[in-house]
Amino acid sequence: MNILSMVSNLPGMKRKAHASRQAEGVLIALAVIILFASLRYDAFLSEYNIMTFLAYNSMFILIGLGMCFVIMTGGIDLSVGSVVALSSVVVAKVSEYGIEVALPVGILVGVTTGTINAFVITKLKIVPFIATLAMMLGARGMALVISGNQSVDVSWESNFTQFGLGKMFGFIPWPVVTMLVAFAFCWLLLEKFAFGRHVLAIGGNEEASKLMGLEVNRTLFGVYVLSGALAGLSGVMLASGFGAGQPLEGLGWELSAIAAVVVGGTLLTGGLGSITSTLLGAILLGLIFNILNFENGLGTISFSAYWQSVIRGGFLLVVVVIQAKMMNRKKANS
Amino acid sequence: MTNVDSIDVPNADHKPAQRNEPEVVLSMQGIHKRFAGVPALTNAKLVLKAGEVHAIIGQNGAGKSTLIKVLNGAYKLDEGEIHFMGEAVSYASPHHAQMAGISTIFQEVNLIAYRSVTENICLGHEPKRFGMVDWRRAHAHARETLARFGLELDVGRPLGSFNIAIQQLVAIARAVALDAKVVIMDEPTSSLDEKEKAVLFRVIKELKASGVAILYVSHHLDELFQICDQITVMRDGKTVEQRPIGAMSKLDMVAAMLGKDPEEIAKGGATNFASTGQTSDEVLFSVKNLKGAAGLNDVSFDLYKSEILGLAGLLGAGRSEVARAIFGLDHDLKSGKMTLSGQGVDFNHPSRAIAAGFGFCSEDRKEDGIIPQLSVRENLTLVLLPRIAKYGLIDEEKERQLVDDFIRRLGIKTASMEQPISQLSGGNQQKVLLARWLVTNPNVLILDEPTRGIDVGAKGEIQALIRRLADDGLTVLMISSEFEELVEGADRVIVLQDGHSIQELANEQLTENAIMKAIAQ
Amino acid sequence: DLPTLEKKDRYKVGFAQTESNNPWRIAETKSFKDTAKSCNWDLVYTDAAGSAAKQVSDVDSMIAQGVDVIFLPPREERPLLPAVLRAKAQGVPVFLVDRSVDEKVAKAGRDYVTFLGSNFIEQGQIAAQWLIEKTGGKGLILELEGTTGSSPANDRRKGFDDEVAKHPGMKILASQSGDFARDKGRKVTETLLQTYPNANVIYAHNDEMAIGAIQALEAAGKVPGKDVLIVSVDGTRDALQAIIDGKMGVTVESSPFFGPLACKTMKRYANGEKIEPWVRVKDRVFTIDNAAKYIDDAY
Amino acid sequence: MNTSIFEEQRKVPRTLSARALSQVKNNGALWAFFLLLLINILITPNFLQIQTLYVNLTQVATVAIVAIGMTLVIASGGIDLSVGALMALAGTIAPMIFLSDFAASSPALGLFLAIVVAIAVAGLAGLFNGYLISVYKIQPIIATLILFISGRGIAQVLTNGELQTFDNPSFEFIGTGRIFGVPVQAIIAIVLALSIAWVIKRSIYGRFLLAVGGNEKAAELAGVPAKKIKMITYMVCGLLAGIAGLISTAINSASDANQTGQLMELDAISAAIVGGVLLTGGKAPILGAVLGAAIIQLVGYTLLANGVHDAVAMVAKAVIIIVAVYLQQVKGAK
Ligand SMILES: Nc1ncnc2c1ncn2[C@@H]1O[C@H](COP(=O)(O)OP(=O)(O)OP(=O)(O)O)[C@@H](O)[C@H]1O
Ligand SMILES: Nc1ncnc2c1ncn2[C@@H]1O[C@H](COP(=O)(O)OP(=O)(O)OP(=O)(O)O)[C@@H](O)[C@H]1O
Ligand SMILES: [Mg+2]
Ligand SMILES: [Mg+2]
Repeated sequence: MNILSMVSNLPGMKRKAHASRQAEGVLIALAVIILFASLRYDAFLSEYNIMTFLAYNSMFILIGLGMCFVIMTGGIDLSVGSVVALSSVVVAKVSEYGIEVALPVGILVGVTTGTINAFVITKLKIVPFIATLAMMLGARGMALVISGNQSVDVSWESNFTQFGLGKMFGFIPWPVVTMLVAFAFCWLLLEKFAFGRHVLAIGGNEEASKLMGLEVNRTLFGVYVLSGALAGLSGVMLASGFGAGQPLEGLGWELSAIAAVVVGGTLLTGGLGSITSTLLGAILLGLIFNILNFENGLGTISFSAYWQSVIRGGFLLVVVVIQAKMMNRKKANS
Repeated sequence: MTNVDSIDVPNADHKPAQRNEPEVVLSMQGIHKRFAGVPALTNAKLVLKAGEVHAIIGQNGAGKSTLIKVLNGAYKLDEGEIHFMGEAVSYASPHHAQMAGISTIFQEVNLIAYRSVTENICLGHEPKRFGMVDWRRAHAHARETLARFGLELDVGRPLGSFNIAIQQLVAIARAVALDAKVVIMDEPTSSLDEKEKAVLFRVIKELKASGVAILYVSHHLDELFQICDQITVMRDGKTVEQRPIGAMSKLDMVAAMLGKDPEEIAKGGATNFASTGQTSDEVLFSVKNLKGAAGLNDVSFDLYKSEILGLAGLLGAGRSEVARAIFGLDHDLKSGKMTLSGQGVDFNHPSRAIAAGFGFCSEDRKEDGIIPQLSVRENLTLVLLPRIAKYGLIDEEKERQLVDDFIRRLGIKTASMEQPISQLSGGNQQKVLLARWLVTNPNVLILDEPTRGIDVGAKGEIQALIRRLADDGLTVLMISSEFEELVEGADRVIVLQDGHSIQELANEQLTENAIMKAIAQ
Repeated sequence: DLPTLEKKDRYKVGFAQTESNNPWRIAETKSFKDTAKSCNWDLVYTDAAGSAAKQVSDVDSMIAQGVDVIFLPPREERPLLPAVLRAKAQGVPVFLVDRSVDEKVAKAGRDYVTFLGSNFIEQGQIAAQWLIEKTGGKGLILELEGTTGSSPANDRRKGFDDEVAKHPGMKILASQSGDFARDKGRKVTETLLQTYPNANVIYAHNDEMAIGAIQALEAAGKVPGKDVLIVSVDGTRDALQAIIDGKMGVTVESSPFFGPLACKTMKRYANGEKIEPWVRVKDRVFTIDNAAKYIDDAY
Repeated sequence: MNTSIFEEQRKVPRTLSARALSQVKNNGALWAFFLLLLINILITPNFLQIQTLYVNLTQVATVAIVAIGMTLVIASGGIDLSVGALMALAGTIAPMIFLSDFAASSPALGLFLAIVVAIAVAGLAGLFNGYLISVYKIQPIIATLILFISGRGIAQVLTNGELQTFDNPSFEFIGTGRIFGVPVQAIIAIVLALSIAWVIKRSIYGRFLLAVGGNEKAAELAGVPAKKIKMITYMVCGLLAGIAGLISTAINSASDANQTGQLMELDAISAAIVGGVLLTGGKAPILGAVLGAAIIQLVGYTLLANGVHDAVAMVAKAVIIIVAVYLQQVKGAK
């Protein structure tokens, strides 16, 4: 029987090793950049900068986490940016009832759009790209209609804005706490629950998963609803942390989220992915903005907004090319 | 000869209870299924009893896979009734069928390569603790299941890192482990070699002994005699006959599949695949000490003009690797030399190899073969295109003519040449892919498992065609896991083991036994 | 209880621009950069690329960098409040530029020093008043709105519409968004002209859209300025040229040159002066009478 | 032995006209288009005027041209987010050349160079996309995201973000000229559509493109130079975006690096999708893309002309995308 047990290595098949290798890559890149920045800019590692940076980026990390699940199934969710805006508008309208009401309402908004996405994808059999592209337009339109084309007042009397602006133990901003909880939840979901396994199985081979008897549609439903819910939560943060429901906010956020997931080493083709590296990817991409701001503050060179976008694109280029090279070298080595 | 219409369709009420008659677990009757108006199944019937191994045979496109998919809910049936354990059933998906106790191993290996062996085995019914997956129990379960097949694997590794035979066995193990009443196997042996087949058959017998009914689809008629009890023959979407295996000879089976008289077939004789000894002694192509990154350690052989050279070996012996290396597919050759008509060559892209007169029909038709959205015509002429084009424009008239011609010559069963290839049955897809290369009229044709999944009739035709082409000057390098095919068809055989070419067999030495012996060394 | 500003030779000044995708914003940024030299500033410049949330984060990074004072053109009235409040809490005085924040929550003199800027509503009113005078209170109007939801679009619309509503002879036939952009302004005008061929006034929320409208009119074979009167806001060079060419009637200035005013106001504040809550910018009105005179200073 | 099946084959319409007819019958998009026309005739004032046609033609031309390129890219199994940025790039470069001192001395050559160089730069940028995608195997959505972010930035850096206005009647001709009363840009779009559709249908390139999009591994094994095909495809997409950028600049007598081609990627993708392209690759309905662009244009026109506000228009567009794609799938399945 030893022939049967003979194990052959298919090049390019050790995808799991890849994913962790890429996570290492992100971690190294992150370490290098943080080191560079902390040496170059005085206040970079100040508590103020770290906390405000994390609080602001929590919104992106949340939708990145949702996007990671969607992408692991081989899908995509282009609607998250608009859903954030829609949720923030709706939540602002109910903010006077306090965060106890607003929080579930915001999540519910996301769950609703996610359910519609999932319905269109699984029942009408329209591919995720198109289904969520339509939702991207639809949710944005709804946000504008509901808000009457204006940003919506929130109540400053209720405890609503505490959620976005307050701090736990007067130290960690609530958005950061929320983000960490969501991160832990997503991590558990992926690593410890059958749901996560099913997500990866579907992304690895949807047809096979179906034939193996997985309830593919139910899992897909879960994934799009989760992505929507996290976008909804992100919308609550937006409304409460910035004091307004903003129908025009969130433009292009879906692309940042996708980039974060990919930079974190998750394949857009699905089947593989890591929650931790998505978090790191989102932080890495967010840091670029922070560093550009600090660089401009040094006064030596002042980047115009245009140079900033050139640099951001260039940075993304460098990251993905290095990743591609690592992947190819790895392939050659095995 | 029993006509299918007279089969006693079980009906609990008026069926005389015979003592040693095993109970009927499953019956299908009056099954109709159409695809875009074209019938795939017409009034098909099937009766399956507990503890029996029931074979379904038929030509490519006869409707075997469709019947199975209708049964387990992968397709919705148009008309007909299915009774399982005496109850009328209709499953919405394979999942529901599986829950009810009907478990399926599909024709194409359909597992998830990126995920671990354990996940593949436990997917959908993971052992849980506090709602979370209990990995310890899951791994243990996976190991236990595989142990039945004599497999000891690192169950935490991605399934894709194991070869296709192991993947196939894992798929089977998964299906078997589900405590099913009925296990359906659609061509389970198509990527197994002799040893692994033996393991599978042992497991099938165990299952049978424990009262499980097995539905078994295969083109390897010889296998059936080893394990089957009942045979249902399908032709053009109909179940034309059902008989116990003892009441049928191989000839009867072929006759029933083709819808011809056995005597007529016996008279027509077998197809002519046998060597005519017409090979020249001119070395057309030679490979010396080929070494590559994966699975290729030291391979040398000469290929004479106009011969059929077989490559034998077990799964993972590196046969496909040789083919891929020659064709310029993996750019990881470490050392070695290839010469074509005395000149050194090293193709770095298939297009170079094609330009030099090579053709390569790969073993994995789903991954490397068909282009699912394109029509039969477009698939068939893909390689040929540059040659029927002027200034980059395709001569459509000529294209249609050629396609029409090849559809007839290979008997490809398709509604029209414009039908998407994905809608053809597995065997007919394979024929189109063969035609894709044959139409280019190559000097050297590398065939990796050319008759996998092809029915006996077509297999004979294809083998005869290969021989005819070889006689006309085509040089063929043929990889096959069927030693019989190699012994019958090849002029010489090179035996590979562990990426080394270990022996050459020709003439009298070339027997199935000799190949086995060489491999066993 | 506002943070105070000590007197120094050189200040580290933050300017958190909202976006840089139109001539107006570009001119405003340039004005601050020029002023940085003349007024002895180390300028920390950020660009929020049109996102209010990012603008807040930009302000945060300025606070972290320890700027002395922040000039903030808030992208929107409400979402920038937290930035203003945080700056105050961290002891950095904030001057709002060109747009304000919600009065109900943050107040000039308490949470931020002052607001330097024009009044968008007033700009709409002035445009309407000029039009009413010119036409004697009659006209069929097409309105090209700015980016849906942005405060200049909302205010310029409100100022104009309210004024016009007082005259029964005037009617707004259609009002659609042209996104403050020339191309979109042209497209929308083309379409609206087809449906409302009888329109004889176009009110655009900025000059870029007005120029687009002129192109659409010409393509449709109408004579801008004659068949259709064009009224707009901003005072760009192209618009002044169009006025000189007789294609456009009026453009109400909305000056982007805040730099010098910012320098002056900041010095006053450092000197301990009490600053009025709204440092108004006097907007001029450009018509055929004065366009030629000012065109060389226009951006 | 399969004679009955060969008879079936004859039922497939052989003549071109018969095939065209059956296509009309089965084309959901075409039905949608006619329905829209009907609605407009009924409710939109002055719809049945030649000027209405011209207005729509001028407005749809650029989207149609870009949608053709997008269709090719999608057929290859990819996507191109950078088209809008490339429009801006080309639109910025052309005036820089014909407004230069050199062009002042020889205007004809200057204009020629302006057009050729601008389009070539866009083509090169497309080639860059193709290179990242085929050689480094970077996922298209990420590879083109790089130029999506920085392509416009480069154009803005070149002009310092400022508008370049010009008065150059020969250049403006491609935007505002008429031939026999028909707007030039519409003629350009139609000529491009017909010739590219013909190339796709008749040429090896076309067949190879579909093969690569359908199953890249298989195509490669069949000797198809997949990398080259992809690079050509992205380059063509870039070239087409460049042409659209010039047209858009010419109409406005000004190049605006900030605004030209803004959100074009969404319009082009929507048009291609409504036109029937499959996101899984392997199908390239060029004329469908033009039809798709026409439908989206007509929807916009209808809503605008009838005073429906932007926000509602977004929701309407979302619904139309879903309905159009759904109808096509239903028709396709039968
Ligand atoms: N999804 C589909 N769409 C259209 N036609 C189909 C589809 N699946 C199968 N068919 C057609 O139904 C017929 C039966 O196919 P099926 O796969 O059941 O054959 P089979 O007996 O399993 O053949 P093989 O031995 O080659 O696997 C064939 O003519 C095939 O072309
Ligand atoms: N698709 C593939 N890509 C890369 N390497 C492969 C691939 N398939 C197999 N290999 C490697 O090549 C070696 C030879 O395995 P392979 O399965 O190709 O043998 P084979 O003799 O061709 O058997 P068969 O063709 O019957 O599957 C294996 O050890 C495996 O690691
Ligand atoms: Mg089959
Ligand atoms: Mg092989």
